[in-house]
Amino acid sequence: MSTATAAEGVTVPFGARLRNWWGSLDRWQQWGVLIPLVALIYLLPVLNPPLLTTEPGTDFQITLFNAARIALIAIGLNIVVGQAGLLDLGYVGFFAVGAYTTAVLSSPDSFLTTQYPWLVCVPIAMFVTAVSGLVIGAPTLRLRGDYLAIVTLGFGEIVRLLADNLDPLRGQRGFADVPGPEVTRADGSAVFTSSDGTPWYWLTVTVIIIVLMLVGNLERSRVGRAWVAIREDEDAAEAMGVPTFRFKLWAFAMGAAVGGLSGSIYAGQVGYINSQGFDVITSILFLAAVVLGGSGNKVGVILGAFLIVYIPDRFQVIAQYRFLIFGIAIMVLMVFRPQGLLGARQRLLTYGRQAYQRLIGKGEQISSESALQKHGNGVAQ
Amino acid sequence: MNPQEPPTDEMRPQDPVTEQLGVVPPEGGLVAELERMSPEERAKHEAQVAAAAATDREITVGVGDTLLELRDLTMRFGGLVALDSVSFSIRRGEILGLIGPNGAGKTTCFNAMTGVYRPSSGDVLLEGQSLGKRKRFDITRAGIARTFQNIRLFGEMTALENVMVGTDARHRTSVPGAVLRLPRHYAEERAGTDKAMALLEFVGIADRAADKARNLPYGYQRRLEIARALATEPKLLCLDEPAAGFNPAEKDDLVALIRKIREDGYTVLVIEHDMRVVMGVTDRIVVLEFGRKIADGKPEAIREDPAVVAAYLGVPDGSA
Amino acid sequence: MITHVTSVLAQDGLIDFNFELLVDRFWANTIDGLSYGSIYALVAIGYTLVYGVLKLINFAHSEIFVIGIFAAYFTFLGLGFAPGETADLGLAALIGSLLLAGVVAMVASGGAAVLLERVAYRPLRKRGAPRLVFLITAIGASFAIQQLFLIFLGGNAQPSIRLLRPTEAFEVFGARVTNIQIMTVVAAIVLMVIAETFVNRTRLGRGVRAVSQDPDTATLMGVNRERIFMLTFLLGGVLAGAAALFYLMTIPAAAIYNGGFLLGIKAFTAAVLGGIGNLRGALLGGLLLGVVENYGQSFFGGEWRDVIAFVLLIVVLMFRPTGILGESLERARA
Amino acid sequence: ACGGGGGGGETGGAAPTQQRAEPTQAPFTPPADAQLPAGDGQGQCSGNPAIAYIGTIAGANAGLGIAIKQAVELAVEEHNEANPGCQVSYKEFDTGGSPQTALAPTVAAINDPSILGVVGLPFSGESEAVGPALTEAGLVGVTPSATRPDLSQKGWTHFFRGLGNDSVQGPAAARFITGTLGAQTVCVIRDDSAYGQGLATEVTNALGDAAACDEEIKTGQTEFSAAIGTIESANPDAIFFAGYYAEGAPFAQQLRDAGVEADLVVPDGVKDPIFVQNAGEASEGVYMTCPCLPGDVFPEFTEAYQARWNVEPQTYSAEAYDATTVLLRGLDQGISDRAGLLDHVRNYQGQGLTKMFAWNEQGELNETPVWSYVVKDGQIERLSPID
Amino acid sequence: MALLELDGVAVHYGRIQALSGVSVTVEEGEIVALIGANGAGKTTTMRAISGVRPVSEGRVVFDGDDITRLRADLRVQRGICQAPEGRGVFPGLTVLENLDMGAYTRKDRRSAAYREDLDNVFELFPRLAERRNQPGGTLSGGEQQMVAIGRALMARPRLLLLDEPSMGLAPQIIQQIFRIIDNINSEQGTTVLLVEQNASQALALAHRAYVLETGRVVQHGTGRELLEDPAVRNAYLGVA
Ligand SMILES: Nc1ncnc2c1ncn2[C@@H]1O[C@H](COP(=O)(O)OP(=O)(O)OP(=O)(O)O)[C@@H](O)[C@H]1O
Ligand SMILES: Nc1ncnc2c1ncn2[C@@H]1O[C@H](COP(=O)(O)OP(=O)(O)OP(=O)(O)O)[C@@H](O)[C@H]1O
Ligand SMILES: CC(C)C[C@H](N)C(=O)O
Ligand SMILES: [Mg+2]
Ligand SMILES: [Mg+2]
Repeated sequence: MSTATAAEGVTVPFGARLRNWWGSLDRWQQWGVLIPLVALIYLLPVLNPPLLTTEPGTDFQITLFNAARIALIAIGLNIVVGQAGLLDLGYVGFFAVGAYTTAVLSSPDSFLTTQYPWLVCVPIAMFVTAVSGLVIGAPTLRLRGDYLAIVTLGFGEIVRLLADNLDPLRGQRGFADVPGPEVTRADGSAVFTSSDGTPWYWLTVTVIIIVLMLVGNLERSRVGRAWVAIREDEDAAEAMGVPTFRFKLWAFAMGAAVGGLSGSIYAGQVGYINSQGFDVITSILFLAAVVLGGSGNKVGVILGAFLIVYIPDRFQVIAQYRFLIFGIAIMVLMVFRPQGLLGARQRLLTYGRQAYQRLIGKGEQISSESALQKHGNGVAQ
Repeated sequence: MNPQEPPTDEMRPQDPVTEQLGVVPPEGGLVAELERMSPEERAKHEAQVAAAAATDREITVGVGDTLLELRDLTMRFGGLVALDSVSFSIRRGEILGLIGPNGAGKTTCFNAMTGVYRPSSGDVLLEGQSLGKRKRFDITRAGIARTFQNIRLFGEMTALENVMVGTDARHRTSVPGAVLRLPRHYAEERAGTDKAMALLEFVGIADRAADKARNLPYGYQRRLEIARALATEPKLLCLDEPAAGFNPAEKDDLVALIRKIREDGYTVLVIEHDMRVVMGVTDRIVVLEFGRKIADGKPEAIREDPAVVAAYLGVPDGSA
Repeated sequence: MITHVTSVLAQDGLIDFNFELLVDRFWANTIDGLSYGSIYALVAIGYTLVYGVLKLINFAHSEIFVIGIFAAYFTFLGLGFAPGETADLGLAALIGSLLLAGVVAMVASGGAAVLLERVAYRPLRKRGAPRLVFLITAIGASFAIQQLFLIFLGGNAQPSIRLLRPTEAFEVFGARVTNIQIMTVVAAIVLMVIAETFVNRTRLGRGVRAVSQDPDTATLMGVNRERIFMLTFLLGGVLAGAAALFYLMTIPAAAIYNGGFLLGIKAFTAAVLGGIGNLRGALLGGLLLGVVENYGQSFFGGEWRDVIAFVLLIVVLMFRPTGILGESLERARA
Repeated sequence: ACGGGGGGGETGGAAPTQQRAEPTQAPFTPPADAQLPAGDGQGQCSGNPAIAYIGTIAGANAGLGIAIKQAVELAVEEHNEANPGCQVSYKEFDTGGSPQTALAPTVAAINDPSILGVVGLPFSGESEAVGPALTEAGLVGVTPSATRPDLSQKGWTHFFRGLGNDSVQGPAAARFITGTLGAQTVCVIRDDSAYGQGLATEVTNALGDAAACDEEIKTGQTEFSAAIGTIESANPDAIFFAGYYAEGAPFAQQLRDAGVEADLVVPDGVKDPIFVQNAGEASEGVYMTCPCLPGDVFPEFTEAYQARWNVEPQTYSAEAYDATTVLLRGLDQGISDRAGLLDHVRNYQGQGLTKMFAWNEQGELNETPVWSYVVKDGQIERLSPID
Repeated sequence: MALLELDGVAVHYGRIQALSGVSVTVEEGEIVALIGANGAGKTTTMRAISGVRPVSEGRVVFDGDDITRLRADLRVQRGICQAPEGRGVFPGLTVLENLDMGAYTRKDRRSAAYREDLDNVFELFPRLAERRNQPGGTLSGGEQQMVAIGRALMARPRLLLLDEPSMGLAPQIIQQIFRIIDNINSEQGTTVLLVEQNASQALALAHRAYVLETGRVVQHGTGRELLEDPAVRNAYLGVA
């Protein structure tokens, strides 16, 4: 299905170029880039850069927070879709479970008589969501491809409809006054309020960094390999001794837990949730973040999430056209970058690099990738 | 290893994959690189490779006792009987050929053995244990590995990673271990990479270790499948037409490779239509026709067996 | 007087059963379900066709359907019928107007589908985009089309125009069957048969099937892949246009910018239920979904309608992982 | 056997209309002294104050939001034209209509110091989500439409409701149904919105024993055969539909098509010309309740709106127009900070087009009449206040 | 004039150059064989001819017309038909429907000639006749190969491209396949371009042959010449 490209005319994919460049840096150079970059990311809400800002239409800090929470979701969904290749159209269900668990545990509107602090709710919410991932996954994961997609879509809708229909979950009346972390400033005012996005953004970015590291560990392991194998050819994977069902369940549960975490953070930030806003469209937008950024590429999906939130918010000022712009932007982006903003191969190549290195008997080091990259570059020059 | 040099890197002036890797292969390819090494380096490297390729599993019993047994295996698809109570057994350390006309049921036999199909009746026993109820991945772990007639690689993964998936069958790190990077993860990861690389070298395609499997030529893909299957450390290696798509010279290499595999202590079951390969490599041959076993014996005997000649060989093989 | 009586989920009474109502309304529900399900089915065929050939869940198909609704609506308007009223027409005029509106809707939907294929999907194909990308592009297209309607025609449904009032044609076990319902069901079946005949009995149809299974090899057989894709979208669009007409007749206030969304999801569910890629499956899935939804609503209450639809889907797929009529083709041979 | 004929003979379900007098129109004169945005043309404001609409523009139920937004914009324009000495800017913020997305634009409005007052938010759910933020910022918000009762019970100091809430409308509707219409059995159909749910509960409670059956539908649903089936089986004298016109219109139409003749009573969310258009003949004779004085009898407003936007004013356009007027009056007096405008609204007293505006402690209007209406010859006609 | 002419053809996969400057001529009525090791570019050459893989340099001329940029399906209409590597059997179509797909571009699908061709295929492969209503996807590997060849024959092409037709077939059938190729060439006058690993047989059958190595033509000559060439024997015939 692909067309030929003459050798000379080939453009090196942007992602690959970026990667090459990154690979060509020394370890300390990499840190030298990474630290200011992370610092810049943290500083964004304070800098509120003139061209980038979404104001006056929308509060930039809150937009950033929303982008961050969607990024967290995209990272979770990327495990399921990008890594294991399980098309999940109902991922919003996990987000909802996380948010609702938090709300039920902490909101005064809840049928529970005790209200727990937010920090206690978060791990519980993650756990409950992971379990819900197992509950949904166990019966459905033997379905293949798009049958799984529509079933997950169905489950996502069922979660929303249960929230809508079941009395204790309060439908559109919702749960108000979901608290955030109880941190106060010197003057006694709360740090985490719903109208100030900055602390929430910082919190979420920190969570993202931690999750990225953990998920990255997974991807660079037997587990990640098994996921990709399942994505590529489930039967062959099974024949090679991969317990496909178990690993698919793990993918579902891990993905769900991350989604639940995001839901929990979200509930704390807005302080009010009801059964609206957990619909199919939202779910598909999550997926759009993943695909737009580059399914399978963690950094890519973060970028994708940012766009999904940012584009409509940026055009708040012409509200009537913003979703039109958004829709067209998606189409255009996909045509020009069909592999997503960043391609997906980054992780897998590290193995090749390591092994290749060792094979030709030079790099003895396996634990540190950057050492190998550095070395590899040495060969290239 | 090959009178004719395998395609070298010269034909691939720019390989995007290796380029993305940040590792442009040494000029002249791996082979040249090996040649450039000093004798000591070379010896060290080869020792590494050999150590890594050697199977960890000790062979407890000597050659000769039954490893796998098919008992009255029957497989029906609707009205079609693809296997009709087929029984035979494979002894440890032997290379058994499974031949027969197209559609005789050879691949079906593999599929029934490896759990792809549930046999309609009959049983498969590995070391006396029934495989009937076991899951497919479990059968692999129990010690049967296979290749596929229609190549089934993980196309987007590199050749090396494909093999590593095989080595993972013997690894036990699961999600918690991987998330927390426990020591076992490191140990397994390292051992797996080494072993996989060694296997690629063993089957002769190490120079394309970092290429996507999808982009490899057909013959390389076949070899990669063998390496991947070997990586699971099987007691029994099942090859479904491994020589398909090879030219005679390459087939000779394959024969040598299969022999080497056996020398390393594996038992091999091979489906093959090429009589030179079959006669050159097998210790014993089972012949199927219309789902029934029609002969079972030494290659020389099979070659002469009138039933086999009529059903399968036709005019004495003229290709050699 | 009937009230919800039994309660499940213990004392909470979270969900009420109403068995009496289920029995009472059995035939009426069946008939209403069949006719509404026929609309699901017609839309589902579009999903199934496109899916079968491109393995693409064409989320924008619901907008193609909406385009058909608006096309039919504006045809009515153009023919001089007044909003808010039921026209009083002779039989000939009635049939003529409906035919015209149907043709316009089918042309509009079919054309839009082909256009969509051209501008949104073909460039992706040319660039060898992965499957998921098509899905996301479909979403983008769906957003864009919806917003265009919203911007140009506003957020409210167009005033309803009726050419025909539903009147009882006959009775089945005490449940009435209306003229519109009969037309809808008959049309769905006829169109399904035509589509099925086309795909299974004609040369082009065989091309469609070949492309759906292996586009590259199909090309080697001399099949013009691009034309097949276009044809598939056209056919799906045309059927959506037909569905649009009957939908508009059933629900005269259906001409609204986001009016396709819910129906689209249901129709897609129906397609999967029946076995996606299978035309007869789409019809069966649509009808079944329509009917079961109705039974379920009587039994559990209206708010459970969508839950019932999805639970039905999940249950069916548990037992038949490729849908009711889905190819139970053994998985690709090892 | 369904519909008209069915049911048999207990409560005389066949002819409920005979048990009551046909509700009639009470005389009504539109308030002559209504405050209009233009005011007296003598407004003098200090600085460049702005009024914001915060609510849905492009999101779900955008239609409802736009009807409000357009009225606000119209009011500001009329005001600016008439008052050279006081030019007020209009700003808008799209919340997408859902509590999930409402916060960011609201905070953006809060962060814009020129904005002194807000008209919004239209929906109860989003109002709930942003209430604390607005109160914290001291930014006054007059909602022209959010009717969920407990919004005024949250201790928010910024919140003012420009119409009666559902705990007023609900019982009034029930009284209308059982009293004026004389119905003895009533089916209550609700949608799943916070509004529909709350209102239906109020109505059902007030109906007491008369509530014969209930059924829930979903926002966005268009086919109601099952709900109508429940009604047919219950064969009530009247039906109350708690929801919006988007579902109300097809519901009414399908109800009549199925041959159900019982009285249909609908609330403010349905009281809109669109309902009449979309339900067609089925809207004839439908009764409506609304916690608003008849807003559709102001030809000048209707004309101006039509001229400006090319559409008729819709559900809460007039309320939004009034709410904007309240804020504008404050600015005309030269108020230049949020605290001042908040104070102005709190102490405001004035006749609007739709009603008298004067708020109590909670931000509820003191005078919250609920009126009944009926659709007659394709027009929504006022009947009388429900007492 | 040659029926098919490749003139300095280069093909790339992304940035991997799989063919460079390949020139091959096939005269009307000839059988020409391509041989070479794995990865030499044989399949790629076939794809370039049938048009599923675009050519980045050079020309493909068929019957005097430059078809370098012609769409693949239009090439089929001109009479180029390929039995691809990996068989490409439509898994969900029955054997009969698969064969019928081969005749997709034929105008005479209701005619006696068509029926005759079908009967011919079934005669050649009685196995397929038995399985005519079995879905292609459930056939054995060899049966699929038969379908692929039979399907190509159904097209009655002017130029038949066969990519490793003997792959996966039992020895008996292989003999048959070579006979069939000979037959359709001599009786129907079909020109054949053949990729075969079974080099000795292919060379014995072919009028002329080309040897590909790493994307280049390194040798060509008549079948006999190559068969006797020591280097070729050494590299491809496995006669050490
Ligand atoms: N899933 C299935 N459904 C129906 N028939 C099947 C199925 N799988 C295999 N068969 C039939 O069973 C028979 C045996 O097939 P099998 O693949 O085992 O043959 P084989 O001996 O491997 O042949 P080959 O040498 O051609 O690969 C064939 O005739 C095939 O058509
Ligand atoms: N899809 C692809 N992407 C990238 N490279 C490819 C692709 N297909 C083939 N190649 C490369 O092109 C070269 C030629 O491959 P080709 O398949 O033409 O060889 P072949 O001669 O047919 O080999 P075999 O005998 O194994 O079939 C090989 O180096 C191969 O790796
Ligand atoms: C616009 C309105 C009809 C809103 C409704 N009254 C609510 O409270 O949400
Ligand atoms: Mg086989
Ligand atoms: Mg090849």
